[in-house]
Amino acid sequence: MNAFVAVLRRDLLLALRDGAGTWTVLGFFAIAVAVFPLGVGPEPQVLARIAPGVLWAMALLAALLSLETLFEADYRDGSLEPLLSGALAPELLVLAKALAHWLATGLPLAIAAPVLGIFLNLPTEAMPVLLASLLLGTPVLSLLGAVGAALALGARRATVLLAVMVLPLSAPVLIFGAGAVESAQTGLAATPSLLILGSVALVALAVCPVAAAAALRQAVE
Amino acid sequence: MNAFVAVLRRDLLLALRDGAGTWTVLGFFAIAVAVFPLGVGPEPQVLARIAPGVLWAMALLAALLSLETLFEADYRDGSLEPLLSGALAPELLVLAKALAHWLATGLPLAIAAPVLGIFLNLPTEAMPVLLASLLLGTPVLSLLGAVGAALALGARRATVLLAVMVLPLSAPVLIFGAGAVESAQTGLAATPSLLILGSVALVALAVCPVAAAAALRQAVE
Amino acid sequence: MAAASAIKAIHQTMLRAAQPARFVELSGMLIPWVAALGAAMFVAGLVDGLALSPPDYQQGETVRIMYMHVPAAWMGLFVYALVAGLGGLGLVGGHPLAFAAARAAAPLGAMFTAVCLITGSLWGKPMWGAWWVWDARLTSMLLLLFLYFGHIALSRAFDDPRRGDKAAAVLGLVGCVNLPIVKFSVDWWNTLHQPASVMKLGGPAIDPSMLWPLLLMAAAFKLIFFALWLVRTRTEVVGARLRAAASRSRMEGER
Amino acid sequence: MPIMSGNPFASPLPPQPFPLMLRDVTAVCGETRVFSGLDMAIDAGGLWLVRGANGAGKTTLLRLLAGLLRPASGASLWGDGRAPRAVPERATLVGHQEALKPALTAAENLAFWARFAGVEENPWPTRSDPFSVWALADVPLRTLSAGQKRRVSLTRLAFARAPLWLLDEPTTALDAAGQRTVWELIAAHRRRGGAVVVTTHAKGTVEGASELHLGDER
Amino acid sequence: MPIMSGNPFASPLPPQPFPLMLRDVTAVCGETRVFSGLDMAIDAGGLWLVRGANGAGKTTLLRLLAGLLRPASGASLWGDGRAPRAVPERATLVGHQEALKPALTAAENLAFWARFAGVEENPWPTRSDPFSVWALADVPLRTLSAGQKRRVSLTRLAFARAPLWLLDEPTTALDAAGQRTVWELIAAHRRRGGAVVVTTHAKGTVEGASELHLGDER
Ligand code: HEM
Ligand SMILES: Nc1ncnc2c1ncn2[C@@H]1O[C@H](COP(=O)(O)OP(=O)(O)OP(=O)(O)O)[C@@H](O)[C@H]1O
Ligand SMILES: Nc1ncnc2c1ncn2[C@@H]1O[C@H](COP(=O)(O)OP(=O)(O)OP(=O)(O)O)[C@@H](O)[C@H]1O
Ligand SMILES: [Mg+2]
Ligand SMILES: [Mg+2]
Repeated sequence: MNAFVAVLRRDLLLALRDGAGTWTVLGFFAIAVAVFPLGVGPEPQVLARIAPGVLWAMALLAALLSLETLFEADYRDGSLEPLLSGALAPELLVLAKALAHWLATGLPLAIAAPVLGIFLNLPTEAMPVLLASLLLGTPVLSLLGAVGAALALGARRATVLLAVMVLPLSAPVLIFGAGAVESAQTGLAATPSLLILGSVALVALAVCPVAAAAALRQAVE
Repeated sequence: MNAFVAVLRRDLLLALRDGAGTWTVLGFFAIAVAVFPLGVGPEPQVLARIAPGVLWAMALLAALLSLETLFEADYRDGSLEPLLSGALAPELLVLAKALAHWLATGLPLAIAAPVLGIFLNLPTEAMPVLLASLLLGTPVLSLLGAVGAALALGARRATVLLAVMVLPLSAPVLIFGAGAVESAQTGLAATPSLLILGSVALVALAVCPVAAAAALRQAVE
Repeated sequence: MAAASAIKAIHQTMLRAAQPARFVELSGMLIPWVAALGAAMFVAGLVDGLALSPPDYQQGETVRIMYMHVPAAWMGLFVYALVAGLGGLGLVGGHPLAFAAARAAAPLGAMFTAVCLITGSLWGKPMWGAWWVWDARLTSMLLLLFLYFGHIALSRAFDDPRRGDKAAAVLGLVGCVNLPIVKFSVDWWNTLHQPASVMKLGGPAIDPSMLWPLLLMAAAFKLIFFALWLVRTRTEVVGARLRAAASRSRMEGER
Repeated sequence: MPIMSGNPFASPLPPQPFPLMLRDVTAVCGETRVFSGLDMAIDAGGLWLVRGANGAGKTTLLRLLAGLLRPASGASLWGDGRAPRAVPERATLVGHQEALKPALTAAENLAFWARFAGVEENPWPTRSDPFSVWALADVPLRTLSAGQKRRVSLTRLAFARAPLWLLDEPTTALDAAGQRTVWELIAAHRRRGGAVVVTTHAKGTVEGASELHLGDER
Repeated sequence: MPIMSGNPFASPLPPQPFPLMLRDVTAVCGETRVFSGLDMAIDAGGLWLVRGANGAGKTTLLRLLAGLLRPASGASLWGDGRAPRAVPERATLVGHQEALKPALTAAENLAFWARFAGVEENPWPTRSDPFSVWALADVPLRTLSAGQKRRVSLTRLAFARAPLWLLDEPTTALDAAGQRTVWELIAAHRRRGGAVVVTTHAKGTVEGASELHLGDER
């Protein structure tokens, strides 16, 4: 347990202090969303119409980008080998790192999204659903991403690989996440979509750490 | 001249062989564009309406992402110091690296964009203008990005810094680029926007290498 | 009893054939025949499909795209299942030939998938008025192409080829979720794309004059795939041997 | 300055299942056969000096002993019959790479590894500072010189409880005093019943050390 | 094996504006004063051995001589009155970092640096291969061992035309044969009129070498 907390603390510290952490992800998210009105044009109806999709898609990309370094940095500087040969089970190691990743990126993204929604004319009624859907969906991205990052570890072109692996798998999250917000925007009930997102999150929590741990063991071989 | 060609060749070789190169950028671009319909929904009119903006904004982000490593990799592995103390003037070094960056990312992005446009229901008439606008606009991104990358060199959170510096400067390129495509889509003349893009490119070509070289000299100090 | 011993005999024959040296020999004998037969059926199917069969009463001449589109779609799905199965076999049994065969098959499957997407697009423009729509079948087929790309990239991304093979095998197995989605998307969701008319319960609902060229082309695609697959697997096996020899001679040169 | 205060090396290690035996081991990296037919027995209190030309496989041998690499053929087993892969916590490897984060300070880096190893309470620098890195504790690691980084990395040995130390050219980049300290720590670890495998390009030998030569010297 | 074939060291260097003089130089890194009041004169054919504890400023001194760092006070000038910063091409620095790309092969890496240095035609390996890396030419650098990487990096010296070599602990990670080659190359470079500054933690000295001690030995 001690080791679990140690890993969690260190990763959070690194995310707050170093590149590819919280600030990079938030910066990317804000900029990516800000670029849209420039390209699409300023009409409020159009922006509001695409707002849920844009916010969710950009949050997905932002999370994806930060995933590459989940294990890669530890692998390169030689930390991963002692981490895996310590007393902490690899599954728990993965869980600690995925949790740190979520706290450092998913959570800030979810909190920032409603603010950025304002710039896209997202109606205020949809804000709580946007927040809730991101709070449920981003952990899935962190967990799926952990599997992808472990599989791509040490590979050339790791970023593309990761994207190509994680994206098809996270497509349902995106569809239901953006769908929930859109329902709220048009006055429909968002609960079914949110429930689906929640159950996907639970399944990911059960399956992904095991898969990622197996991939990691392969990687340091 | 020999040294210029040597740098150009090496950077192209690296881009084709290693991470953060051509394949990463193209992969990111394709996936980012494919994510939109999943989030926004499949209606062809909505997609066609936002297509120019989405394509241009995502091309911009893809180019931005690959910029971080423009000088950073050389800096970290100790190559930048011998590169700067060789016989090649730093301005030409920057030009060689920016040219390699454009050939390895901007050009493939421009060529891939019309194909992705099909998926967003962009009308066929707008394709030539999309290609032309990206061919004129992406060199500006590479050149502006070189300045940003040189300024952000060795800094923590280089990606955010780079984005924050380069983005405001490249906003006009985005606006005119997407604007040209939209004009073509709605049957208006795209030439004025394209001419503006072309003159921006010329100015960038004259100014950016000098600025980036100055920043580089600072950075290795 | 007899069945069990027959299965055992087949298994042993297969294992023997899977020995690299034996495989190279066997496949060398097989390839010309398979390729020739495939080419002949391809020509016959083309002639039948493009010249002899009638145009559709609704779709007119464009229906002839079907003779490329549908076999390519079937092959895209079939090869993915094959790649995933071979990967699983490699993970469980650890036989390098299974991985080599998977590595050889994946780009071929990607090619068939791409042909399906391109012919579908060409067909979609006159039929639906758009090259592309984001309906469930088309989207899931596009994801299948991405999965192929992921598999190809992953299996070649490591210095140690065994790692690439294993990682790609995992991705292949996980990606199998997508196959039923592609196949049944037309039944589960209300889509533009037309529902199954050949491979469905209760027999094909298609005129024999169109069914024949279609089946001919499907068989031709299978055979051509099989020939290319054997060639590529052979190349992988021989290449691995060459690399091993080169690294041995390098070690000796260094000493 | 005392080399160790509150000496963690005073107490003997818990009894450990030495020897670690290699019999007829072949190692393969990627598709390259690195060495083959290797026999080796590592006993409690033992010190092995591994030598050999560049690329002879010294680092590969250490990775194998640490359980990070599976032998392509042959057996590698601890005294109780378990493979190094199954009990990686019995070995501490200090390799060419430092396993330290440039953005964190020396104190933060070391505190993390100590906590991860299960050392109770903040163990560093209160316990021992053999390499005198206390003065550097509060600067980010990225600003340290090559030798200073190496010193911080080696300080991890002061709280390692694994019976087997695997040190890959540990004296690289260290000044004379630092090199002396490495050998002192090795001697202390052997006295408390641990074993050490060291790769080195230096000449000269150490009392009671066994030597292993990989490949041919060029 | 001949250490050099088609010896690039046979021809003398073009006449060079030695000596390079440091007078009362202070060096500052970030906000830390690393050393001060340093005087030094580097002559044609000269060899300086720079010693000092970890963190004493050896690497900093080399960066200063290479013109990568400006002295915070004092003067550093070549014989013709120009500052190292203005003529960086007069020095070749081989530092702790290898300046090689992991994704490229040894041959590709070296061919790049040769072409960049203006050596006509593909100069490597046809000219010389002092560190015997020819056998490794076609594998990606990332798969090489620590010492093999170092050998590739040092091979750059075989086509360096700069009169001043700055070598930061060049024998690190090299086996005995590799270390010998380094000293042979240094001697050859001095014979043709070049000068060399070497940092080292090794004891022993070289004929005709000057010594510089930075800081206090701990
Ligand atoms: C890019 C667009 C398209 C894609 C990705 C696509 C994909 C597929 C796939 C995957 C199948 C195989 C399904 C199975 O095995 O059950 C299929 C079959 C078929 N497609 Fe398409 N298709 C596209 C466009 C079209 C268009 C425009 C038409 C005609 C209007 C069409 C007509 C058919 C027909 C008739 C079949 C055979 C169905 C059967 O008998 O099972 N497709 N397509
Ligand atoms: N960017 C920086 N900010 C602050 N201090 C720095 C910075 N870079 C170097 N230093 C400090 O300068 C001092 C000298 O470093 P230098 O690398 O020159 O030492 P060195 O003599 O080469 O040591 P070693 O033997 O370990 O290689 C060190 O104490 C280091 O901490
Ligand atoms: N992933 C890999 N693929 C192919 N060959 C590899 C790989 N990793 C290591 N090797 C090879 O294995 C050999 C042994 O490497 P190792 O690092 O063990 O050498 P070493 O004895 O530690 O050398 P040094 O003294 O240079 O540190 C080298 O020839 C190296 O090229
Ligand atoms: Mg080694
Ligand atoms: Mg130093």
